Amino acid sequence: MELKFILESLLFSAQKPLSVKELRDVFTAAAEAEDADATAKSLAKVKDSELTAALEQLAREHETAARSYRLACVAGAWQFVSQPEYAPWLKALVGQKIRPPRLSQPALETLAIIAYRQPITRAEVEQIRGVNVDAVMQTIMERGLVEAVGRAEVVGRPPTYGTTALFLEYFGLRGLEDLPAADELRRIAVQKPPAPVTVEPGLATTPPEQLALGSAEVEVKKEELPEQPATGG
Amino acid sequence: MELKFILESLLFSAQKPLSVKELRDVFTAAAEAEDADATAKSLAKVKDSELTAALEQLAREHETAARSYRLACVAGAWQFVSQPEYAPWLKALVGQKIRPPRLSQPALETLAIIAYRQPITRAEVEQIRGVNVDAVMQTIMERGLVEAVGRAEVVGRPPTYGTTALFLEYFGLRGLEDLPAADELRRIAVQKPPAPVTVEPGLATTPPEQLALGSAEVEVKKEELPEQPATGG
Amino acid sequence: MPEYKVQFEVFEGPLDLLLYLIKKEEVDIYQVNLTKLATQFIEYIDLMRQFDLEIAGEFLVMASTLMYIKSRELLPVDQQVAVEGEEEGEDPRWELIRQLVEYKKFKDAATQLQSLEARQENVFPRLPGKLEFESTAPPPKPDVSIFDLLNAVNNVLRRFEKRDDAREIFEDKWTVSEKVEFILKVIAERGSVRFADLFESAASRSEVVCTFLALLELIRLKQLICAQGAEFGQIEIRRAENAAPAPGTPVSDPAPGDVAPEPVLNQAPETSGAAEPPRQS
Repeated sequence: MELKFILESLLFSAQKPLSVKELRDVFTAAAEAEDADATAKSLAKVKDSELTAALEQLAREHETAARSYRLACVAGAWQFVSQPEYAPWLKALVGQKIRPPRLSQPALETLAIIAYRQPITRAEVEQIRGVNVDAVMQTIMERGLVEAVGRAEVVGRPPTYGTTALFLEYFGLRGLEDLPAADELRRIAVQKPPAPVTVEPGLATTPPEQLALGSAEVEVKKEELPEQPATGG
Repeated sequence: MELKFILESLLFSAQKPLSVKELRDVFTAAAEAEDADATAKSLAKVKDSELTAALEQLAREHETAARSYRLACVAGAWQFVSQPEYAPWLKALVGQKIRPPRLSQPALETLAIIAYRQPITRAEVEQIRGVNVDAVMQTIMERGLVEAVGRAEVVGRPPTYGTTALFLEYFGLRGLEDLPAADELRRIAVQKPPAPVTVEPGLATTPPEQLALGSAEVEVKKEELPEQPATGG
Repeated sequence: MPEYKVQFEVFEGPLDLLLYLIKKEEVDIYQVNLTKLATQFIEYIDLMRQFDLEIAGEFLVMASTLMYIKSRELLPVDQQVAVEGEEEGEDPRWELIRQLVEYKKFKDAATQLQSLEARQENVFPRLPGKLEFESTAPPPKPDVSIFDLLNAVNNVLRRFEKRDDAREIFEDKWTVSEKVEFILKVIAERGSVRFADLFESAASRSEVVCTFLALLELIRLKQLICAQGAEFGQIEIRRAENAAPAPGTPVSDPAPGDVAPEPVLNQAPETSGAAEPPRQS
C-alpha cells in the first residue's frame, strides 16, 4: 500500500484542511489501534519529509489528471478543492440546501414560554401550555434551541430549561432582554406543579386542560412586577 | 465544459449522496441564476438519460484510475466513497463508523430470501428457511431493512414484504439488480436428476429397529404443530 | 459427544442441520444418499433429546418426512408406486432435494451479504466541509422568524385571557395607523431599523401587536422589506427599493396600482394568519 494513496484517502475524506503534523498524528493513532496490521504499524513513525514528498507527488498527479478538483496546500494545510470554473453549479447546489423543517406551533409556543420564563421546569411549561410537552421539548432540544440549565429546588429536583445562544442567533436577538413584550409573559404567575410523589390519585384522572385552567390563576404579585401594564396609564 | 466534470465537481462538493433528480434540479437552478452564462443555460434541460450516462462514464474513469476512492451509486444516489483498504487510517482520522450491530445469520438468511424473492409472504419465507421467522422478521423490520409492501392475492390476503432503500444503503448496493447472482436466485430452477441416489447396496437392508427412533413424532402433521421456539434461538 | 451439543445450538433449523450433514459427507446435494441422511438426522434428534435440548417443531416435521422417505425406499419397487394418489412431481425425495438446493443458495447469498456488510463498515463517504461563497446572495433564511415567535407568545397570552375573563389586562391606547406612521418615521430618519428595535419601547401586548400588524401591513404593501444579512443575523427593516415615496403620510397616499392602504389597515392582514386583528372597536 502506497503512502500517497493513504494520504489521498485521508485528505479526500477529511472535512477540513490537514497539516503535515495532523496527518502524522493520524498515522501514529492508526498504528496504535488494537487491530493495527503490519502496514499500519510500519507507518507509525513516518517522517514529515516523507509525508511532504508524498503529498507533493500526489498534488502533481492530480494536476496532471486535470479533473474538476485538485489537491491544494494553503497555509501549510492540504485539501482537495474544486476548480473555480464549476462555481455556477456549486452555487446552485449550495442554494438548494434542504432547510430544516419548520418549527410547529406547539414547538414555538413551548419555545416562547421557555424563552420568557427561564429557568423553568418541564412541569411548569406544561402548566402554562396545558398539555404534555415531552415530544415538543425533545424537538426543540434536538434543534439546539433549548438546553437543561440546572435543577429546581423542589421535590425531585427536576431539571430546569433555558434557551441557548443558538436561539438568540436564530431569532436575531442580542440578548433575552431583546425579546418583545417580555414583561407581560414574565408576569403570568404559574402555580408550582405538585411534585409527582404527592399527586393525589383523583387528580391523575383530571384532563390536563382542566388542570391547567384551574391552576393557572393569574396571580399578579405586586413586588414581582417591574412595570405596570398600560392599563394604569 | 464537459457535463461529466460538472457532475464530478457537484458530487465532490456535496454533503450527501445526490440522485439524478437532485442533480437535474441543480442544473435547472444554475441555468436560472441571474448571472448564468451560456454553458449554464445550455444545460437547463439536461435529460436524466444524459446525466446517467455521464455518471456511469465518470464512475468507470475513477474505477480505471484506481485511486483510493471511487464514485459509487448506492440506492440510486451518487457519492464519492473511500476504498475499504484505507479504513485503518480513516478510522484514526474520523473515528469508527457508527453502525448498528452486525446482523445475525438467521437475519441475513431471511433478508437474502426477501431481497431476491420480493414481494414475498412470511409463510413463503418460512417455507424456504424451514423454520419460524417471526422474531427475525421483527428484528429486520425494526432496523428498517424490510417493510410490508402489499398483500398477497391468496386466502387471508397475508401481507407481503420487500426490502427498503436503507437495505441497499446498508449493504452498499446500487439497486436490487446489484445483488450477487440475482437472476439465478430469483427463479431457482432445480433440475430433476435422472434418479436420486437413495439406496446404497447394503443400506437397503438396514434393520427396521432403527426406524423406531422418534416414531411418535412421525405422525405429527405440519398444520398441527404448535409454534415452538427454534433451538438455540 | 460434547461437540454435538455445540453443533446443535448453531443449527438454524432442520434444513441447516441437513446441509451440515451433507457437507460432512462431502457430496453434492443431488448425489446425497437420502436414506443415510435420514438415519443421521434422526440420530441427531435423538442426541438432542438425550441432552434435554428443546427440539423445535420444525425438526420433528423434518424427521417425519425423512422417516417417510426412508420407509418408502425399503419397500420393493413394485409396491412403491401405489402410494395414495401421489403424482410424479410430488415425490417427497425431489421436494426435499429442491428445498435443500434452494435453501443452500440463499444461505450462500446470506454469506455474500455478510461480506458486503463487513465491507461497508470500512467504506467512508467523502464528507467535504461546507462550501462558502463570499460574494453570493445570502444563504437561506432560517425557517422560522421572530414573527412566528411573537405569534406564539400572543397565542399563549390569548389563552390565558380566555382562562380568566374577569381580568382585563390592557386598554388600547395604540392603533395600527399610529404604528404605521411611527415605523415610517423611524425608517425615514434612520434609513433602516432592526426588527428588535421596533419593539424596544413597547410596553404592552397591545402595543406589540399593533406594531407587528403595522409592520406586516407595510411589508404587504411593499413599502418595506425585511432582510437578513447573515444566516442568523439581525432582521433589518428598510424601505423597499421600488416603493412609492410616501413621506410621512403613507396612509393617504398609496402607491399607484397598490391597494388603498387605509381600509385595509382596519382589517386583519391577509399576508399572514400570524396575528389576530387589533383588539379595538
